[in-house]
Amino acid sequence: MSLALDALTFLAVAAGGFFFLAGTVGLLRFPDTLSRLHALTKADNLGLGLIVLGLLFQMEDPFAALKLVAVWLLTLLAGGAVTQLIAHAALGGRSAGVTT
Amino acid sequence: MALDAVLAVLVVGVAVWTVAARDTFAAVVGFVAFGLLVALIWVRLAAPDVALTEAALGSGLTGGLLLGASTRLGRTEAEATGELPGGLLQFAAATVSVLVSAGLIALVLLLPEPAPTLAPKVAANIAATGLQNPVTAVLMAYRAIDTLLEVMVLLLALVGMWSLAPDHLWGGAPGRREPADPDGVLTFVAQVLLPVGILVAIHIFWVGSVAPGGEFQGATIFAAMWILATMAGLANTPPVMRRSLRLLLIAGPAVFFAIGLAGFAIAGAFLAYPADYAKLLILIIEIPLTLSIATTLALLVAGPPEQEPQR
Amino acid sequence: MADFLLVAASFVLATVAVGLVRILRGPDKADRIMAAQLLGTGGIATLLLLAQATSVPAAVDVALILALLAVFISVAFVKKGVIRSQMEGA
Amino acid sequence: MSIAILYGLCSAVLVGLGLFALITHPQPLRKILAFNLIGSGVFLLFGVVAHNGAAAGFGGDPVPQALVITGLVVAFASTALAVALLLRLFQETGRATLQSDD
Amino acid sequence: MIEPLLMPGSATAGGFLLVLAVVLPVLGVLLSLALGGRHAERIALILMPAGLAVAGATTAAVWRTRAVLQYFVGGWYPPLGVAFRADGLSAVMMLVTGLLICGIGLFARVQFASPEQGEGRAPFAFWTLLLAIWGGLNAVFLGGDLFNLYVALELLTFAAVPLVSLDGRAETIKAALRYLLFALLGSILYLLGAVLFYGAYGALAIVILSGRVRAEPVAWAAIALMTAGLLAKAALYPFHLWLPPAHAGAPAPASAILSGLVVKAPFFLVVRLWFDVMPGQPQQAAAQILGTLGAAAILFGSVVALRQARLKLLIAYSTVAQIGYLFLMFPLAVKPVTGHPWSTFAWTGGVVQAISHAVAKAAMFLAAGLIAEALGHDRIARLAGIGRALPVTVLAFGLGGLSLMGLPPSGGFVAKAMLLSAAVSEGQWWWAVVVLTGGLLAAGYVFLVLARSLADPVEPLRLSATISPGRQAVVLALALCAVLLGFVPLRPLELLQIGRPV
Repeated sequence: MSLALDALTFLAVAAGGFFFLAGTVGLLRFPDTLSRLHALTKADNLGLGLIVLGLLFQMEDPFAALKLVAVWLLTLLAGGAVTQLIAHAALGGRSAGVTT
Repeated sequence: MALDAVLAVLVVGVAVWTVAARDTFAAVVGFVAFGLLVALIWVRLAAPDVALTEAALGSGLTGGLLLGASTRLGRTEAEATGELPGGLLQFAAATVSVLVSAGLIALVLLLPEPAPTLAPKVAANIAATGLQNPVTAVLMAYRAIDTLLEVMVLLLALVGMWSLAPDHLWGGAPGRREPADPDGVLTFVAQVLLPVGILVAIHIFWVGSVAPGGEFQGATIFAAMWILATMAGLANTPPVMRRSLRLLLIAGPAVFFAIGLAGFAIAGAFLAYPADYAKLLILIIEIPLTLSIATTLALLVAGPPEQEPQR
Repeated sequence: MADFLLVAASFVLATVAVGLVRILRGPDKADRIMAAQLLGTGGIATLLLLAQATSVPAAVDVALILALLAVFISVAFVKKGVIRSQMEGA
Repeated sequence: MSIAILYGLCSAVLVGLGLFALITHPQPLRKILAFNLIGSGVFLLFGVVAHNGAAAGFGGDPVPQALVITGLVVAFASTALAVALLLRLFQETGRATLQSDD
Repeated sequence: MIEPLLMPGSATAGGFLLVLAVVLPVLGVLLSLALGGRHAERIALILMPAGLAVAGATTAAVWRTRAVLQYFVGGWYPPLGVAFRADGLSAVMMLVTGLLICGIGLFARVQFASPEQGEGRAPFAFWTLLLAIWGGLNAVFLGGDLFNLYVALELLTFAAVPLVSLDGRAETIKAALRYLLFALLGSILYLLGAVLFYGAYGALAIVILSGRVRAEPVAWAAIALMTAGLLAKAALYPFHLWLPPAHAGAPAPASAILSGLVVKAPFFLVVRLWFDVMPGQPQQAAAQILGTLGAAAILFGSVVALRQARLKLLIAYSTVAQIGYLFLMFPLAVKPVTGHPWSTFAWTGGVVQAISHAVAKAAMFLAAGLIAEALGHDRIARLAGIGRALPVTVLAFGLGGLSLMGLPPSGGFVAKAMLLSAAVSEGQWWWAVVVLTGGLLAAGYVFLVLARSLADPVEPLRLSATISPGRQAVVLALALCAVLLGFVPLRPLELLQIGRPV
């Protein structure tokens, strides 16, 4: 049983790591702010989610598991809302000509 | 160990970037990243209490404060770059810094093995404090006087900051009144985050007696949530002359002093707790102390009064 | 398992380190904040992995605080930035 | 190399870097940043000392760890006061520099 | 085997006085903050006699028992707990501080009178910060733990810096910021030294360290870093850059506190470090460096003071010079082989210089404040006639100047005579030359001011404000104290020796 759980953890965490890598590559390669923003938030939130999922298989205490999920949800919420805010600021700032 | 090597290189790299960046804003962003990495180091050094403080205060609140300052200073920062010191001074500064670093490296390698430690003494006496978290025991019992004076330092910084207000603004509210966000995104973020943040703050504060956490970490999160509310335009900072604000500021240290002085009578020394009631008394101190520290920290970020007082 | 999680933590951190080059390149303030955010998410992932790998449950609390304050920082950036552009536009 | 020594080296480098920045940067805000870097270096040294002193079932000596928490709070207060002074100076003069005008 | 650490009532008789000395002013700060308005001033005025009484009682207790008063806060013994200790030196410094705070407080009542209604910014800040400075100074004088002393130093910094910019002019804000940056660098270097001590010897308590510290690189580095940090805070040449604008820009009562008392706290800690933490170590070479910096401060500060156009800047540069004298005690008092350094003339001379300069400089800054208030400016070139308008104030300035010059009878004379004879008898005659030259230069700038003040004005002097006799009396009383220190017989100087490590 625990071997199966370990295998699941292994898979999920490895996949999470891959998405982090993808996010970084996107950040470096994409040409403009908005598409970088897109790549970044999608990829690293997914990466973190997979890592959290992987770790959930190892949790014994339900409260600790809840906390892990909370961390992920918080990051998700923050990422989503902040992306919108930054996009807003990036566009608004550019039209006012102060961002660069 | 591979992790530590990456972490060490990263921390030094980000620090170099913070020093070398031409743009002040970029340097501040670098500093926020730096704080985050330092929090990781504290976890590696088996100091989770410090990691919590660094994440909340050293990186978070300080970062927010510096970001605000750098945007307000704006272009004047670039202007001051014209005043770069001469090559001779740069060379002298570099020499001094390298010497200090080299000296410290030598001293780190010279530190005695096995290291002297007070850990056994802390462990042997912790029962008398009723606490299980040794760091909290040091802060609230063995070295309570440091903590008490430190809270006074925070309050004094606030008095000093307020004293910078122009006379006609004295009594007004600190900082600028932020308008509500027209698009509602910010309002939404703040409204969702506030209850979560307060819950986390209470959790971090509450576990402090048995696990890493405590009043400073909890208070910092409270303060951050307060500032978030003001930034989103959900609330204004209270005017500095408001009596309830003043009472909130002094409540923590006042209770601390009261119980400390009562220690003369009930436990034979200033800031001593009778063994049976130690845990309860410390809790009675910590609750108002957390609120006072949170208020002080939030107001320290808000700055001196900048709004016209209402007469 | 602990060893694997530790390796994963190192990998995520190293990946994020490469992303930090973004801060160095700029040129936009938003880019810099994004890089800091990437570091934030990566740091949180590293902390969660560490918490399990080295049995330091408090590291999860550190991650929780980082997640909270990352939003705080970003809002500070956006808010101050917006206010400023509005003022200069006016 | 133990992790204590590794981070000890880090701390030494941070102090030196911060010192250099504090002396050479003309902008006060950069000096305030530099002060925070030095502070981090010094606190890290406390952490190294604490880590070396692990005993009695604790992962580190709790006394220096507690001192760092106090130090972090004081450093924050210092930063806040310095920033407030700087912003006031900027409001009054429109410039943010420590150079004397005369 | 672990020795018991929790011992209720673990203090020498009268130890609670030490707690009161720190707690009373700090409680006053809390009350002022809570009540605000006129109450800040009232609380300060009520606490002044109380605090002075505590300082007096502490001094009496030390003198009576001929022993160090101790208090273990919370009943926890060092190294785990924090101890307050009062030896003769602490007691004397506390007493002088109490007297000066009372004098300056009485003087400041007019300048920082609270408004009838509501709360005035400057009065509220001044009275609150005054109490905070008092608490911070007492905590520095009584601290027996290096980290607790760090917190005390920060308390002092945060109370002192805002005093500089109390009038809100841009140049004083700039001076305050520069002061803060120097002070912060100083604190962080001090802290770096403290952690090295802890890392090497596992304790922060001075009593324990003095038994464990050995002559080895880590101890030297720690003490060098801490000393460097404290020098930045004490404004010893070449770290003096922040001092003149800060001390000259502050309102007169604040200048008096800053110049008279606040810069003495870091000096006091250097003395603690060198003579209590590391007694009997061969530090002659390092001591010579401190002495050289002191000598440079004396010559540089005095010469620059001579060339100042404004009275308050002149006095501030004179502080730079007088701080130099304090550090002449190190090459003379630190002796590796013969005798106990603490028993030498030089050590006592240095301490007496700290005390007499505190009193004299406070009187001079307050006098300068009155002159500036009466004239509406403090240009030395336009002082003519002020001697006739404010004779008592100018007399007070002159009496304070007497002490700076080191002329008999004055506290400054006693101090400089002790340093002089120590220099001569130890064969380090060059310090004697510096002491004498500094005295001559001081005479130069004091007489410059006096001559201008006593000259006949070209046109009749028009005062922009009238000065009450009461305030002039306070200034004169302080100046007389500075002179009277010269009449103190040698016996009370024994008080200073109580509790020195043997």
